[in-house]
Amino acid sequence: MITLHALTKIFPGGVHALDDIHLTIADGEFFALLGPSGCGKTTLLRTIAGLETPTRGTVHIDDRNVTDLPPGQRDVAMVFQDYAIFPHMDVTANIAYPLRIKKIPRAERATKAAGVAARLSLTDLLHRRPAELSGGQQQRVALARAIACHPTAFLFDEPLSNLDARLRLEARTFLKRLQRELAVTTVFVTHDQAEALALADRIAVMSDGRMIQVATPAEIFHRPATTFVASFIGSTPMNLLPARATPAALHVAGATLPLPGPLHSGDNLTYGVRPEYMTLSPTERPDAFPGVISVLENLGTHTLVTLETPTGPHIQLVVPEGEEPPPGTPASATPRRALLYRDDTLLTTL
Amino acid sequence: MITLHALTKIFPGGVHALDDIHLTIADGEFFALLGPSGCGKTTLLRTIAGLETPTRGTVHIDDRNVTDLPPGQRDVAMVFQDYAIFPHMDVTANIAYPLRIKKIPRAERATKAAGVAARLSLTDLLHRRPAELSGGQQQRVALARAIACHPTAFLFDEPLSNLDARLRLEARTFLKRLQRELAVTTVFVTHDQAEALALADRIAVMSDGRMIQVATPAEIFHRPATTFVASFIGSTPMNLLPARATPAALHVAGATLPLPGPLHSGDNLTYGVRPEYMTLSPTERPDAFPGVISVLENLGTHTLVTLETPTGPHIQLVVPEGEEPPPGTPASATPRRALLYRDDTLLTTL
Amino acid sequence: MARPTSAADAAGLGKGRAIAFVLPAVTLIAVFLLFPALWTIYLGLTDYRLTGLAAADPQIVGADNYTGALTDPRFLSSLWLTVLYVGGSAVIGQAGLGFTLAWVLRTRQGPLRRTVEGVVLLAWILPSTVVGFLWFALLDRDDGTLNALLHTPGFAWLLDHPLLSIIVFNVWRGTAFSMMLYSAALENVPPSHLETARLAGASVPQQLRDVVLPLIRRHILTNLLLISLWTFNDFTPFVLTGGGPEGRSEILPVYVYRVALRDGQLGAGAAISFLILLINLVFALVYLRLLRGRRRQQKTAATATPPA
Amino acid sequence: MIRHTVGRLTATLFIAVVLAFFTLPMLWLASAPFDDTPAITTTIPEFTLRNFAAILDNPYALGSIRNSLIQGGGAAALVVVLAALAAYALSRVRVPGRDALLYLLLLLSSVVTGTAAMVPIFELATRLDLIDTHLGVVLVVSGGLLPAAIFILKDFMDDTPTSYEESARVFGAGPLQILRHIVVPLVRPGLATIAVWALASVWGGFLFQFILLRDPAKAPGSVILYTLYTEGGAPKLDLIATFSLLYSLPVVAMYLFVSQRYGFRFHGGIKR
Amino acid sequence: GTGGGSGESSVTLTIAANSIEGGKNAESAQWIKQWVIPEFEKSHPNVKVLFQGSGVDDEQYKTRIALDLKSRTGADVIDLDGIWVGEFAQAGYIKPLTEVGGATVEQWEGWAQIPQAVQGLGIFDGKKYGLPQGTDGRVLFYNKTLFQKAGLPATWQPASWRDIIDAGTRLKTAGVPTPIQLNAGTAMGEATTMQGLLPLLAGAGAEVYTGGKWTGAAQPLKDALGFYQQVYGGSGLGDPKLQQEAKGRDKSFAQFAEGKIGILAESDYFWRSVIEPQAGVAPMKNRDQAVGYAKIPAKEPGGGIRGQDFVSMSGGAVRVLNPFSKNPRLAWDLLAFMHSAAATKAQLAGQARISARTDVNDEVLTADPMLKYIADEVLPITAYRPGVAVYSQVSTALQEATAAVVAGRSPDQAATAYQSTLEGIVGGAANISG
Ligand SMILES: Nc1ncnc2c1ncn2[C@@H]1O[C@H](COP(=O)(O)OP(=O)(O)OP(=O)(O)O)[C@@H](O)[C@H]1O
Ligand SMILES: Nc1ncnc2c1ncn2[C@@H]1O[C@H](COP(=O)(O)OP(=O)(O)OP(=O)(O)O)[C@@H](O)[C@H]1O
Ligand SMILES: [Mg+2]
Ligand SMILES: [Mg+2]
Repeated sequence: MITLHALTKIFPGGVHALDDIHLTIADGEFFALLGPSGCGKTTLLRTIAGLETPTRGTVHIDDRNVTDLPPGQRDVAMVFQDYAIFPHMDVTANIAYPLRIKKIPRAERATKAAGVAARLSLTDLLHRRPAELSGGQQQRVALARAIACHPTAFLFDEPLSNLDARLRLEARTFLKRLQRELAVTTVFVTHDQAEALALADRIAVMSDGRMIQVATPAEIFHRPATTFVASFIGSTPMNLLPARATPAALHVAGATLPLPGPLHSGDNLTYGVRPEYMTLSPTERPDAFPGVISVLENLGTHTLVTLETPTGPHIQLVVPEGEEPPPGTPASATPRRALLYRDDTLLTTL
Repeated sequence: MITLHALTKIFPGGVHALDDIHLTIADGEFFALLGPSGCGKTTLLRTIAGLETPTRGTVHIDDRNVTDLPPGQRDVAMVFQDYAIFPHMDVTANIAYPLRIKKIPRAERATKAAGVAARLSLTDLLHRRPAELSGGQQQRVALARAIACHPTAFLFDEPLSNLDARLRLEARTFLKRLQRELAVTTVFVTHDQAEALALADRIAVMSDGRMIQVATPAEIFHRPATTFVASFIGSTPMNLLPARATPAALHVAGATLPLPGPLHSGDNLTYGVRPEYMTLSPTERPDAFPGVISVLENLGTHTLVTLETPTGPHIQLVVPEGEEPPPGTPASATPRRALLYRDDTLLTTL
Repeated sequence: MARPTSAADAAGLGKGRAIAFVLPAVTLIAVFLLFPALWTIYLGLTDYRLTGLAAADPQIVGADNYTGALTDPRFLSSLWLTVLYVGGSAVIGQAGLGFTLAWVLRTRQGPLRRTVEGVVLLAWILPSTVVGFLWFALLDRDDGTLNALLHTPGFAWLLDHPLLSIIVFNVWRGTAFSMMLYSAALENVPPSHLETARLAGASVPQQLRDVVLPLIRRHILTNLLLISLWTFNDFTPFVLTGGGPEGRSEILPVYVYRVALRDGQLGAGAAISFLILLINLVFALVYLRLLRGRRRQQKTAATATPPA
Repeated sequence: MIRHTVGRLTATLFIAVVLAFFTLPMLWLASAPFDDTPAITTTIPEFTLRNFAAILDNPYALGSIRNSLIQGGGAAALVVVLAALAAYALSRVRVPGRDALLYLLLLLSSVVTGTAAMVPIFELATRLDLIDTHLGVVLVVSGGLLPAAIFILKDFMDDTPTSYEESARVFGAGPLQILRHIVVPLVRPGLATIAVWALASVWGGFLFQFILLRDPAKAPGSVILYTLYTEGGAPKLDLIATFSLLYSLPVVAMYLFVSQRYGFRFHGGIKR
Repeated sequence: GTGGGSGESSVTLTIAANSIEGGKNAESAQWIKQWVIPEFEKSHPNVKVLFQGSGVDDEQYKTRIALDLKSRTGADVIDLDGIWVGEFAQAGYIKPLTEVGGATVEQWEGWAQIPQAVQGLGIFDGKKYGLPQGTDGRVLFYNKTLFQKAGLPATWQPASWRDIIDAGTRLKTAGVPTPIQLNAGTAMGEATTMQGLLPLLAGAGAEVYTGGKWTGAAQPLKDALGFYQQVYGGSGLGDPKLQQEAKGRDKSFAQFAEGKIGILAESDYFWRSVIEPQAGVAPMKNRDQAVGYAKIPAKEPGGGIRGQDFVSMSGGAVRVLNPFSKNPRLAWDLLAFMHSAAATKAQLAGQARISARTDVNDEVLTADPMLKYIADEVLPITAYRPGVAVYSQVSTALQEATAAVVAGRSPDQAATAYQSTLEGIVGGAANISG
């Protein structure tokens, strides 16, 4: 269990990298930190690891206040974005490195390293140098090294971001299975929302050093608390359209939609709809967004269609393969599920 | 138009990076080179650009044999994977660099650079240095520089791979629109199949210096010519299961499926089915793969379910959100569309 | 990722233009370095003097100058002093202090770092004649700043510890180069590697041993080669001690100076210069051996970054 | 935390000691020139500017600093340009035995900078009619500095990513353009280091400057500094102290300028 | 160097000297530029005279001149230390004056004015190579104030080495920090040989080089080293550390001026340039009252060379002609002009200094009793060093011998070590006497 209390980190330049963070991560939980570049994810992870000293606040690991302990005594293992495998040591030596520092006898180290390596299918590679390994293999070595020292928590900083698209998917599944088996509390940093959704038990979406929303993947996906979260989640970006309320209806990008409840006409409203939750039809309808097809992107089983609306905004929607009209065709998109934001904060689902 | 004839590149160490490549890329075509790391994509691109000299074969650009011309005289523009924006020049100087080489007067250079920059929404950044730009902005500068010299062809080497997941999607759409507008022949290297599918008019899938399949995205997606292509295409990896033919039926991972035609029992058969083209049901059926749910990965609107079959292979399938059973539940998966390979080559679709 | 650097002829130079690029430097080196150097080596085989009968009619004496030097107890003691001097001031002093400074300043920014770097560099670039005066003022027996600070009036640093004095002096003089080189090298050590070691609980010496030194081997080698060579030929300590007292700080460059300029035996001086060259070669081979395998490890380090 | 604090404290203490160690000897340069009766030791000066007036009276003092600038600047420029060209070519094109050859030249340079090479160098300069010219000094010292400069610069060039050059090449830039537009700006800190190093080496050098030059009006500061003694060899400290200060200032100014402008650090400023 | 001249009828002559305006020997440089050149050009309208100043260490100046002459270039009239004449002649760098300057050389009026001993400075192998510019002599300087404190006479003239030691002991007792400063060791360089060992050796009855043989570890050398031992070997009469310091000689000057040294052996240079009340490097405002001088005694009366009671050593510079000069006759004219009585007087510019010319000395030295004393009392008993190439190495070996004694070795040991070094330098025991 990791508990963060009022954690704040202000860098010398005055950057508030972490701003009063309160968080409890349960034992064995797979917890993802998601957010755009520079929002403080790495800083948070490094503060937990003890690589940064917090300006204020405390870090507890398993009820032990570790705020002032050096990293080596916190009993956590970290996997860095670039893996940080020592290039001058072979795979065995890399995996056994934490054990070597703990002064475990050489023979025992080798046995333990071999055991962990076997678990990660690295047995054939034990005597290779990192330069002779593929990216995926290197990643597994980094994991093995983290596992070898039996920590109370894993801290992963974007461990998959350097892998190619194919390998990434495989590694994702693998990681998930591994964490299930070891049941070690895991904090996982990513800026890829798909990775967070696929892997995590809970996700914290961060922005500018603050936690905007902490929730399960499904909750985050279906009820993003702010437009920021909404824009960040989903394999295709959510359409966020300025909306105008009249007493009778909601006006969004040329469509007239029913009102979800009483709204003030002066409210700053945003209408959010995911590309997956829209239906394309060749005919115009009042409750649909009218426009002209401009770009088609093949997503395999589906196609991502960009619709240019006469009022300005581009709207993207996903249609099953084979159903996409050619670019230049006029068409309209009907939303099936949507979200309504007032002042960028979730008001209601539609 | 770019025509490659019998192009072969053998590196000093004996690596056949390109192996007898024949290819014609039409005027204005958006052509993607897709393949795993080390398959020769960059080498091909660099050979077209003139940065590598082919061991054998010729390169024609617009019916001009350029095989022996230095890169500067081929009238192509290349965007490197790391952008290669000159760190010591500001954005204007970077964009204007090709014009400077062409000895265009300083004032005219600035005007032209500003024009291209405006088109790519870089106007506010004209006086920044690369170090002060985000990854996405840097990529646009690299593009602007390529556009500024009005080449006959664009060569893009994984221009999006350094961007974060969110930015990548935006950049993808942007690139596609830009190429449409300029209508310049474009060769685009990637190892991300989703990118290739989304962007390209045609895709070449490469492996070990050879072209395995050259076709439209839809063709590649639906009728991958070999199991290699099949495994490489699709946002979730295709399930490739060993199959056994009896005179009566096809036996795959515990399921008994109808025979598509006469098959020899000794044939080396592989049954391929995409996770998207399977239906999950709680009950067992003879034409479905039986198993136990082991891992769930949230894909947003869908969930990727991994099924462990009693015969060994893991099968992955995509189910709509909310319909996934908890891990540990027994279930079975019925294929809707599938492919059958003999000796790793496409035999028929099912 | 970035292609292998240096191997590739990225600019399309080609052999012809490469030769044209190298040619001016090679010409200058051939005329003003190679030619005089070979001539000097030839002089080493004669009894040539600047004045006197031997100037009018120098004789080839074969290896006499070499055997003469190698049997001269002063040369041998001078050689030993030089080895101590190079070992103490360059290898341990400059490289050690330079590395420590680079290491300590690595995590610091701002005026403190700039001040320290500036002062260290100043010691490097001040003209050597001026530097001699500075150190006199510091080490003087009667009114030296050091004696005043330490309350040890009359302590003759330069006479009682001449070798130590010039070693400390040379550390002061030359640390800047090592500091700069190691600062650059340390910038190439990925912080994540160090942090991995820290997370595993490694102490600073362990971090250095396991992470830093293996990664900057090549820079260590370059640095040691250059500073040893320079220190071996550094004449500046002469202005401090004049080689004395009783030759106790007569390092080889001073010895050569005495033989070649004061005694006018240019032939013998040339022979000793060539001996110094050979000794340097030995040093270089020793370094190479100590840092053996750097090539392989360098290659490993260069390609270790995972594919993007 | 304790360990951390102790570590930090040790580091700070270390820095303080280093600062003291490096500044202490320089005190003389700050006090003696302003002292009415300068001694060879550091004292609180009886403040005066008389020494400066005295040194300005010396007919060669100021001119010698200009000569030093000509010779040092000339050598620095020559070394930087030639070493950059050579290092670039050597870094980019494979030559068998290149490293060994470079090291051999480096070793030979130590022979030539020594006292014993005086006669060959003088004879050479006489034959080439370079005696009593700034050019002669520049060429001779450059020959000795070049191998080390190439050695160091090649390391820099090896480390610059080649994709910048390839990119420029695709746009049609020729090798010299690439060197000028791309490589030189990228390794600028290295070039600056070499320039300052070369300048400082020439600045303090005495023997070659002395034997190659005849007219005292062409002599650099290092030679003029040696003339500020009496016939019996005793230093005229008022002049020497003041001249030392004046003579050090240009190097310091150059260092400050270069460090302000280019960072003056190995690899500094290259963002990759 | 020897320019061919810029016009058809004009020729250029160059003078090289180890002096420079604003620096070392500035007066000499000034004299050449402001008197010699204008005056000579006045009488030789088609001749342009240039001055090539140096003003550095003698060794470096020598190197430069040797290199110039070796490559057959260089100035037409060149300053050399008298001690270098032999080695330059041996190397073929210089030729006898008559060979270069022609027959007129012998007819020069100046020869008659230069004492034979002083002419010796420019003579090698019996041939005249250069014109001497002047000379000096070594004496013992002493501080009368300190002497008074120690109860020693204000006018002091020791008759033997014993007297010096006794005076030193008295001074020591009176609390003088360093009673005797006798240059020793290698850090002092040639000063050790000239001010220390050679006068002592002469006082013990030997010259370092006579009749083609070098003096080895004979009794006179052991005696001289023995005197060093008396001063530095624990008696506290001298300061051994000072002898080892690189700037020891400068410090000894300063200490004498500050009244910390009782007796100091030096040349008249010390009087003229060091403790000179106005412009000296260690000025003594009351020099004329506070500083006395005495001849250096032989070990015992009559024990010196040539049976003398007192001894001294002298040196001095000469001017030579460049044998490769394009206008040798004209160069001789210039050289002779520079050594004319008028020129010599102009050079002294009112300052007292011992020139080579008796006529000038007679006129000038009356102004300074000290220099007159040197000219009258010391020069007749003085001796010169041998002008051969290996002398500099022998000198170093002698310095090392004194250093060994100062460091505590016995005179016998030091002498033996010297003997073996000497054998290496001069090519075997056959060239060594004693
Ligand atoms: N050592 C530092 N000194 C000053 N500012 C820093 C430092 N490290 C990080 N920052 C700043 O703190 C903020 C948070 O940085 P952090 O590295 O935690 O971001 P991140 O979320 O991990 O971003 P990314 O996805 O790009 O890795 C950024 O604005 C960054 O510029
Ligand atoms: N200069 C070279 N010398 C020797 N072999 C090379 C060289 N450049 C590339 N190769 C080899 O050629 C093959 C193809 O390399 P290439 O860079 O074209 O692959 P790629 O498809 O671009 O891979 P990636 O996706 O990793 O960029 C690889 O096996 C590589 O090791
Ligand atoms: Mg981060
Ligand atoms: Mg590639």
